[in-house]
Amino acid sequence: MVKIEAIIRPQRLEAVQTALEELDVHGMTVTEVKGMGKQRGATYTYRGSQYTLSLSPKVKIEVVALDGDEKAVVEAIVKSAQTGEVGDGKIFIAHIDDVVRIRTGERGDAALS
Amino acid sequence: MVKIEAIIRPQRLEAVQTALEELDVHGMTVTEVKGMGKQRGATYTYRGSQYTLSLSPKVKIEVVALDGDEKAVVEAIVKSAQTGEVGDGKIFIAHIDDVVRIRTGERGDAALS
Amino acid sequence: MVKIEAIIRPQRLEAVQTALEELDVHGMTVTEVKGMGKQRGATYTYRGSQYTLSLSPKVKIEVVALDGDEKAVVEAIVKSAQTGEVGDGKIFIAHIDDVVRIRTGERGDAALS
Amino acid sequence: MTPCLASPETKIDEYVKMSDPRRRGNSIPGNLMKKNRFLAVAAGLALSAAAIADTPDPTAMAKGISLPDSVWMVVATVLVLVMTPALAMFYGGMVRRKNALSSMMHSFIMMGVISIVWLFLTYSLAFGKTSNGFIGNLEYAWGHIPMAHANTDGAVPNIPAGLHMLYQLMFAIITPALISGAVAERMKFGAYVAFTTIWSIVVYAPIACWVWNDNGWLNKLGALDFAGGTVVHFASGMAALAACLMLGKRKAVENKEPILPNNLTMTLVGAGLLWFGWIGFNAGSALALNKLAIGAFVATHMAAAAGMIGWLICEKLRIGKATALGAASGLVAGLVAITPAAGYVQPVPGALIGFIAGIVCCYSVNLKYRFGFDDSLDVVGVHGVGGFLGAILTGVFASIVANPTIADQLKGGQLMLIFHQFIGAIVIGAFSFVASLIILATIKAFTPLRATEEEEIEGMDEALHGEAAYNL
Amino acid sequence: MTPCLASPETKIDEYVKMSDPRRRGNSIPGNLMKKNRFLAVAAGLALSAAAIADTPDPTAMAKGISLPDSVWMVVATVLVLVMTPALAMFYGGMVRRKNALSSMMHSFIMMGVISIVWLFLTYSLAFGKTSNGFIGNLEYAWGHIPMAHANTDGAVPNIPAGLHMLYQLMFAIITPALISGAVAERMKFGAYVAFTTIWSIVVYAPIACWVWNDNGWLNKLGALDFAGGTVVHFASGMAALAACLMLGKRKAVENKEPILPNNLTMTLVGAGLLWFGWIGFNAGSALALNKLAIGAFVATHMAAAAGMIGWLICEKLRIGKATALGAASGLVAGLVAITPAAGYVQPVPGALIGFIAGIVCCYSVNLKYRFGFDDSLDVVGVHGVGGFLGAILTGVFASIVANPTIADQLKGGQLMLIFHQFIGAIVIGAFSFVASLIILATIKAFTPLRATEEEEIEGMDEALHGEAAYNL
Amino acid sequence: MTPCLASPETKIDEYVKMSDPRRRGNSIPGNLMKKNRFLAVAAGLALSAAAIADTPDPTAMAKGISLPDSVWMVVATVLVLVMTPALAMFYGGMVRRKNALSSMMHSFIMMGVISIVWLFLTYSLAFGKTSNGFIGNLEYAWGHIPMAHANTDGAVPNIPAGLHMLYQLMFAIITPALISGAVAERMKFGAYVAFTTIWSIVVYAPIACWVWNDNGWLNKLGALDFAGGTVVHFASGMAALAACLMLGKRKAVENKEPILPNNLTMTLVGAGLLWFGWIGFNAGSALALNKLAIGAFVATHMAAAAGMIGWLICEKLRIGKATALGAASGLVAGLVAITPAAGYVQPVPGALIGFIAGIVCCYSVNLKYRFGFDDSLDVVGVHGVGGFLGAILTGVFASIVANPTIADQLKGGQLMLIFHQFIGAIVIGAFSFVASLIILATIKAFTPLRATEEEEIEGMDEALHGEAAYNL
Ligand SMILES: Nc1ncnc2c1ncn2[C@@H]1O[C@H](COP(=O)(O)OP(=O)(O)O)[C@@H](O)[C@H]1O
Ligand SMILES: Nc1ncnc2c1ncn2[C@@H]1O[C@H](COP(=O)(O)OP(=O)(O)O)[C@@H](O)[C@H]1O
Ligand SMILES: Nc1ncnc2c1ncn2[C@@H]1O[C@H](COP(=O)(O)OP(=O)(O)O)[C@@H](O)[C@H]1O
Repeated sequence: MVKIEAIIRPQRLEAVQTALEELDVHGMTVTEVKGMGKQRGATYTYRGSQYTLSLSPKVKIEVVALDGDEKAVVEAIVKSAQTGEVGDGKIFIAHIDDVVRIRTGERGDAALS
Repeated sequence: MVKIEAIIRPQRLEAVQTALEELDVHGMTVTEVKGMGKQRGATYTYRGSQYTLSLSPKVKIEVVALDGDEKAVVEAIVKSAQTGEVGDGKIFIAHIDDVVRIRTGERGDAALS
Repeated sequence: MVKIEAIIRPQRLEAVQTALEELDVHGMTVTEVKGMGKQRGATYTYRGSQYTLSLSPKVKIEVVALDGDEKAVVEAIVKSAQTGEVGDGKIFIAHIDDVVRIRTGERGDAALS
Repeated sequence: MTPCLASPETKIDEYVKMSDPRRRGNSIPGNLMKKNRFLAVAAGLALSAAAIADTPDPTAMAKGISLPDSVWMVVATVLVLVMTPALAMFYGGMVRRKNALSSMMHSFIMMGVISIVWLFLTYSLAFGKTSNGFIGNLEYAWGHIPMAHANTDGAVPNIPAGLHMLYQLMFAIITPALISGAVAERMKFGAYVAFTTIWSIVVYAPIACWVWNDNGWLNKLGALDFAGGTVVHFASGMAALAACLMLGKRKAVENKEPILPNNLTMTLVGAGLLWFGWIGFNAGSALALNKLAIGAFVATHMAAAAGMIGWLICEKLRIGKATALGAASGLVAGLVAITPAAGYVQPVPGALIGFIAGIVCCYSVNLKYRFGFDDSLDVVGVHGVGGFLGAILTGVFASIVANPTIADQLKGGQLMLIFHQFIGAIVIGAFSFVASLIILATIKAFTPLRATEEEEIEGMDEALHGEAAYNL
Repeated sequence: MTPCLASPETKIDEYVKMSDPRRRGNSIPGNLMKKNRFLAVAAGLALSAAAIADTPDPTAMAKGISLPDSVWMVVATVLVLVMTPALAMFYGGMVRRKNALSSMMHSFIMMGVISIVWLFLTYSLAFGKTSNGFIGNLEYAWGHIPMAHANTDGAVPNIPAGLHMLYQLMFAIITPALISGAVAERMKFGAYVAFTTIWSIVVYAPIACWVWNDNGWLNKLGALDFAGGTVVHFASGMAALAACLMLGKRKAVENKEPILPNNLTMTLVGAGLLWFGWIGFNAGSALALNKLAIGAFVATHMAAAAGMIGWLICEKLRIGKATALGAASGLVAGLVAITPAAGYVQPVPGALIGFIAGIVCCYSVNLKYRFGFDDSLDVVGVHGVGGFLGAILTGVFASIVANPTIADQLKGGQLMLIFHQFIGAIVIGAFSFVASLIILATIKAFTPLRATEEEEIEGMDEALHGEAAYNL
Repeated sequence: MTPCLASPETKIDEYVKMSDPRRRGNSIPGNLMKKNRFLAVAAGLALSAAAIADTPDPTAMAKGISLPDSVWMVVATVLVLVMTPALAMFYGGMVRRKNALSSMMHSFIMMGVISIVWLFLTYSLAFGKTSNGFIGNLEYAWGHIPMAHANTDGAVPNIPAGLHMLYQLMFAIITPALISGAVAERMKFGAYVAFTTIWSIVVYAPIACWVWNDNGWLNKLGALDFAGGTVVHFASGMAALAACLMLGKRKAVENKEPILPNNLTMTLVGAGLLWFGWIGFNAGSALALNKLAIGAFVATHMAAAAGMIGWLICEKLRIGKATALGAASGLVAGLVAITPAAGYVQPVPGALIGFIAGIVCCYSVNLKYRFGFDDSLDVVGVHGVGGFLGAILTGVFASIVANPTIADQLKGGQLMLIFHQFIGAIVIGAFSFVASLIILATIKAFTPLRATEEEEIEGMDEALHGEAAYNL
């Protein structure tokens, strides 16, 4: 199993969710994060002074999937999250040793189904 | 070392904390996340219209433990987080290469003790 | 590639950011988390009763870097995040299989540059 | 008519012509309006009667209504009106995030339900003529309330009955809303509305009659309650205690989980607006702009200030820190305790009452731990204890210098008055407590009082109202 | 002079000496001030004229100004003043987090821009003398407004013109601010300011003139609008509809994304403060402290209460839950519908109007889904529908018992009045709708009305104002 | 007695019987009360004296007290009362999340401490009789203040002394609270309370005496300050500057970390409520409901509106965006600058003063960067600069048409008045600045003024008060 961790723009979350559901991937975990990268952060005004933040709001999506689904999931995310502008984000893929479903105690691939 | 990452219901956090403390596991990191899965999200009412959210609030617990502790930790979490209803969450287990304690610069198993 | 995940004190975030920028590491993802460990949580007063929280606010920094950069990044974080007091946090290092840049679809080391 | 009156009459006619009072949107003959009012002001003149007979202004206040008093009471009424939203803020900020809206709804729904019940029934029960001293008749029921004349019984002759009804309504609204702090985070919304509505009819209307109706039996006994220390605060505090006992503890309290207030900035602002509104509550209870109103304003303000200081000192000594919630709680404690006393005490005793209440209530909010009931937002500790304390301290500090009309009540000396205050408070507190238990038990026979454990964990906002306070 | 008047004169002199009215910071001769005012009160006396001639107080109100009425109207004015920040809270809590400030700015900027336009121009257009019944002259333009005298046309003789100008200003401010709810989360700030400013001059000032100016043509027709049900609510509701159509739907609505209110606690508090301020809005519209003011206060309060109950019952029946936003919306719906009726109806009909409005508006907020326009915060559903409903129900329930001055309007019977109400509302609604379309189209020719898609996604706060509401 | 008076007397008796004024809860003989008040109104009548002698109402206002003025001043007092919670919101929203409560506490604690000090001491120091023009005597100290009579010195004869004390108290509360914006996010709570309390006694009471006491030396000089532009705003601005210098910069400022306001919606609402309250502040400073009150109301409202516009235009030109914080800041700047001028200028100049202040303050908030002090919430830039500017512009625009009582002050021409304004402001500002430095240095000798670096990083709320504003 792999964990596919995507950092995306908050406004693409809905689109990514839809794309994943079309793939029949129904499980995922979403976290609000802030990202630093090539993209400039927002510029805030405070009584005439301006601050440019180094961090931009992002959303992290974690999908743990069977090894065989990796490619399709990554593709679906890239497609639905892409705007073409700097700041679209990254996907990190890492190996997961085991999964447990808390409700049933199931382990391994069964826990994901 | 392994990282044990559990997605649980927010209301089970206290119970899991207690269970882990009983195991003498005192280190963990907690993140508020939102999860999509089999569970239906909350239904919100807004001036008579109703929205069903696709995401439910969850809590992510990360415990980095010695390989030998993995089994006990997972069991403790399953036991304390289980309600038996859909939405209890998942545990993901992955290998960690190294740990550093920032305060002392210690590395490896020593950094966890 | 490795993922360097550091749990640090919120107030050291700026310093760590600066230290990483000096290393020419410009990408990172930041999450607000809460940590349990040796450190005591804050004590809150509520109409004369006092609660000591078990969790303290922390910030999680994730930097995915080339294997060769690992040492420098870890050192920079330790140096800039250290106060010497209990609660400075931990760094977890784990292997990452692949990286994708959503904007371009690039993969591997190229996606990080 | 003597000749000397002819000339003024002419003047008046001229004046009235000049001040043609057609209001925007109405085209009624210019010289018909406002004359009556105007003449009422100059009512010492023999010629008034004639002039009135000639050209009555049909929208003017009746003879005997004081315009300055009426303006003041309109102001006092809106000030008390704003106290209920302020209470919603005060309470709503103190509960956990997941219960913020449900807690605020407890206050807001009272503005809806109690208003209608008051209009149709309870105003008359409380302030209608009473022969027995226990309950008023139905003369003002079903909305039969004059808007330009005083009440027929003459008890409050200087302001129109409609205004008196509204002013008293605001008290009737906030009293059951106060109780809600005790049942926050666990009571079912429907059961709450049923309980407070019945309580308002069965408990509030009678005790308001006993204490404030001209013929109320406690009124005749000689107990003093200027603005509702017992009727409002002690009664709601005792009802709160009954409700705590009937409902049991929140799960989180049983499990010793931390219960953290979601937004103390809102609680502070609510406390500030309560202070603002309380001026109308206490100074308005003079029902006129007179020495008592000003004296009550001064005493009320000083008690709030001293209550804040008292609580903060107590906190500083006990735990080493003065908290923002302590400041908010202390000022409310001061205001609660000065409520029965406001129009009877001088400024420095007023401040003293507040100061004592600040310290006492800072300790009494811990009674719930000692006695093991779960009073979510300390209604018993603040309104119950503070209300009782205020009733007694009214007996201690009431002074004929501050209020020359209480000579009778002070005839027996300060100790006798304290005794009467004690009796008055005990009777009302006991009645409210017992009646509340009975009402709650009755409702429980039909429908559960309390949300289920799952609902409690999920939070009242989502479970009962289908909403979340914040999406930040 | 007859001898019997000599002695009062002496008394007055004594009195005036005693009440030496030097205000702090000014050292003007003590016996020069306040005499005039004082004497105005005692104006029935023949001797007044002489006394005034002797020692006029240059800061006193002119003869004919009623001091109690003026105090009341100052109070009413500040109450209506606070409604615009309250509206900012009500709306600001309902939008998504990223648009909270921009939505509040829509209300606040009206307090800036409309005030200045009103002082220089629009007060005079609305309330200056009009011969044609369509638009006032420029007598009060450029800030030429007396502070101690009534308006020269005598329409409102009992309060100073400066105060009347301010009171009416508060209505002029909140009316365009109401529209902003419809365009929230997508309109450009500059375009919004341009639209509302032009609308205020081209639409609001004329219709205020038609309905409220003594010679306004709708006023003469016999349509009743006590406090602005058509001028304020129906007009803004129709302008809101025009704006929705011109602007199109928000992206999130098109994409069926959930749109969650950022802070309903703020919305609730805003609704509470609107209730508070609305007392000044409706009861103040009597422009005097008389029977009508008290009657309007009662009707207004009861309508708000019943509106809340109506909406909650409707929600409970339809979806099984009574919501906090429903309580807030229902009380506002009740207040909207009672606005034209407040001074014309008795208490129980007042409550009934609110109750009906609560139920009707609970349904009508869904019209936008049926007809496919995007009215962000339901201005059409609440102010449009509620305003129209109120106008009609005013015809149904207006009663000569509640308000003896409307005998003329009721001469033709209730049905005829309903017909007039209908005509009045339709004319104003249609004018506002069409004029709004034209104004918006004109502005669009110069500058885009709507933020870009990226700005909409980013949120108005950051994109247009460079700010974030919260950094929590 | 001439026969023509016999009949009125009978009328009065009848009237008084009808208006039997027993207040609820008190059973005093019906015909004893309210008569006095009533007769005071009709005081021109010879027969009054006799009637009063017969049946005095012991709770009525003393002869000479104006009831309409008193109602108005009660209203003005509660309006100013609400300004301090409003300031808490305004400031509390601007600081970082971790300091929200501590910043609000800075305002709230003033409502506690200053009230008590005022009652016992400082009201008398400021408004007691003064022979030297520098400080009042102790006649009103220890709470010895009449509730139904005016002050004995006759300076404010138309309202009771107790009310005057309260009204002035509200100014005394908010003035030191204003300073707190400069020390936010770093000053120790105890040191803050010590500093403001001493400042209130040593700085505020004297300068209030100099400017507002009938015999105050600056008052006699001829400088104009209608509602406290120098006493309140410039004085607090200069104290704020002193405090900034004594405290040094926040760590985050030194490290150039971004400092983001936690909740600008709260700041906006606070600004809205400040506007609301400021009507009481400025129009109430007429201390009567007269031409000056109405004029001040108009000028104040227009200045706030124009101040908002001025600041937003300035922002738009400088940085391309009009911000919500700019709107809030601009309206406050307008209100600050109009404060000394409110009762002396006509509407259009009033708006102009606000507009100029909006622009000037939009620039002056950057002075702190230029000169390197850390004024957390721009008290120097807004209240210091705005207060000084207002004092000068009062000299420029004061007009005898707006206020006929300032003929004396304008005798030397506008330039001479400007010079007096300049002197008055400089004296007060310099005194406040130097005295503040000395007070702070003295406190520093005993206890640190500033929180430790760790406390600053942790946030004042948790470190000093053991609380968190939000648990969301
Ligand atoms: N090396 C990295 N490690 C962790 N997160 C990263 C890294 N580089 C980028 N990110 C995340 O991806 C987001 C987008 O990166 P950015 O460089 O701005 O744009 P792009 O990926 O389009 O080149 C960042 O805001 C950050 O959250
Ligand atoms: N494939 C997955 N990848 C990441 N997180 C998942 C995945 N599946 C489930 N989760 C997380 O676990 C939570 C519970 O899953 P759900 O399917 O609702 O219930 P259950 O685990 O009891 O079958 C989800 O809300 C989500 O946060
Ligand atoms: N075993 C662990 N697994 C995950 N996170 C941990 C673990 N131990 C510590 N942490 C994180 O590191 C933070 C600091 O740990 P703590 O023991 O308090 O101090 P120190 O690292 O200085 O000894 C904790 O708050 C927690 O977030």
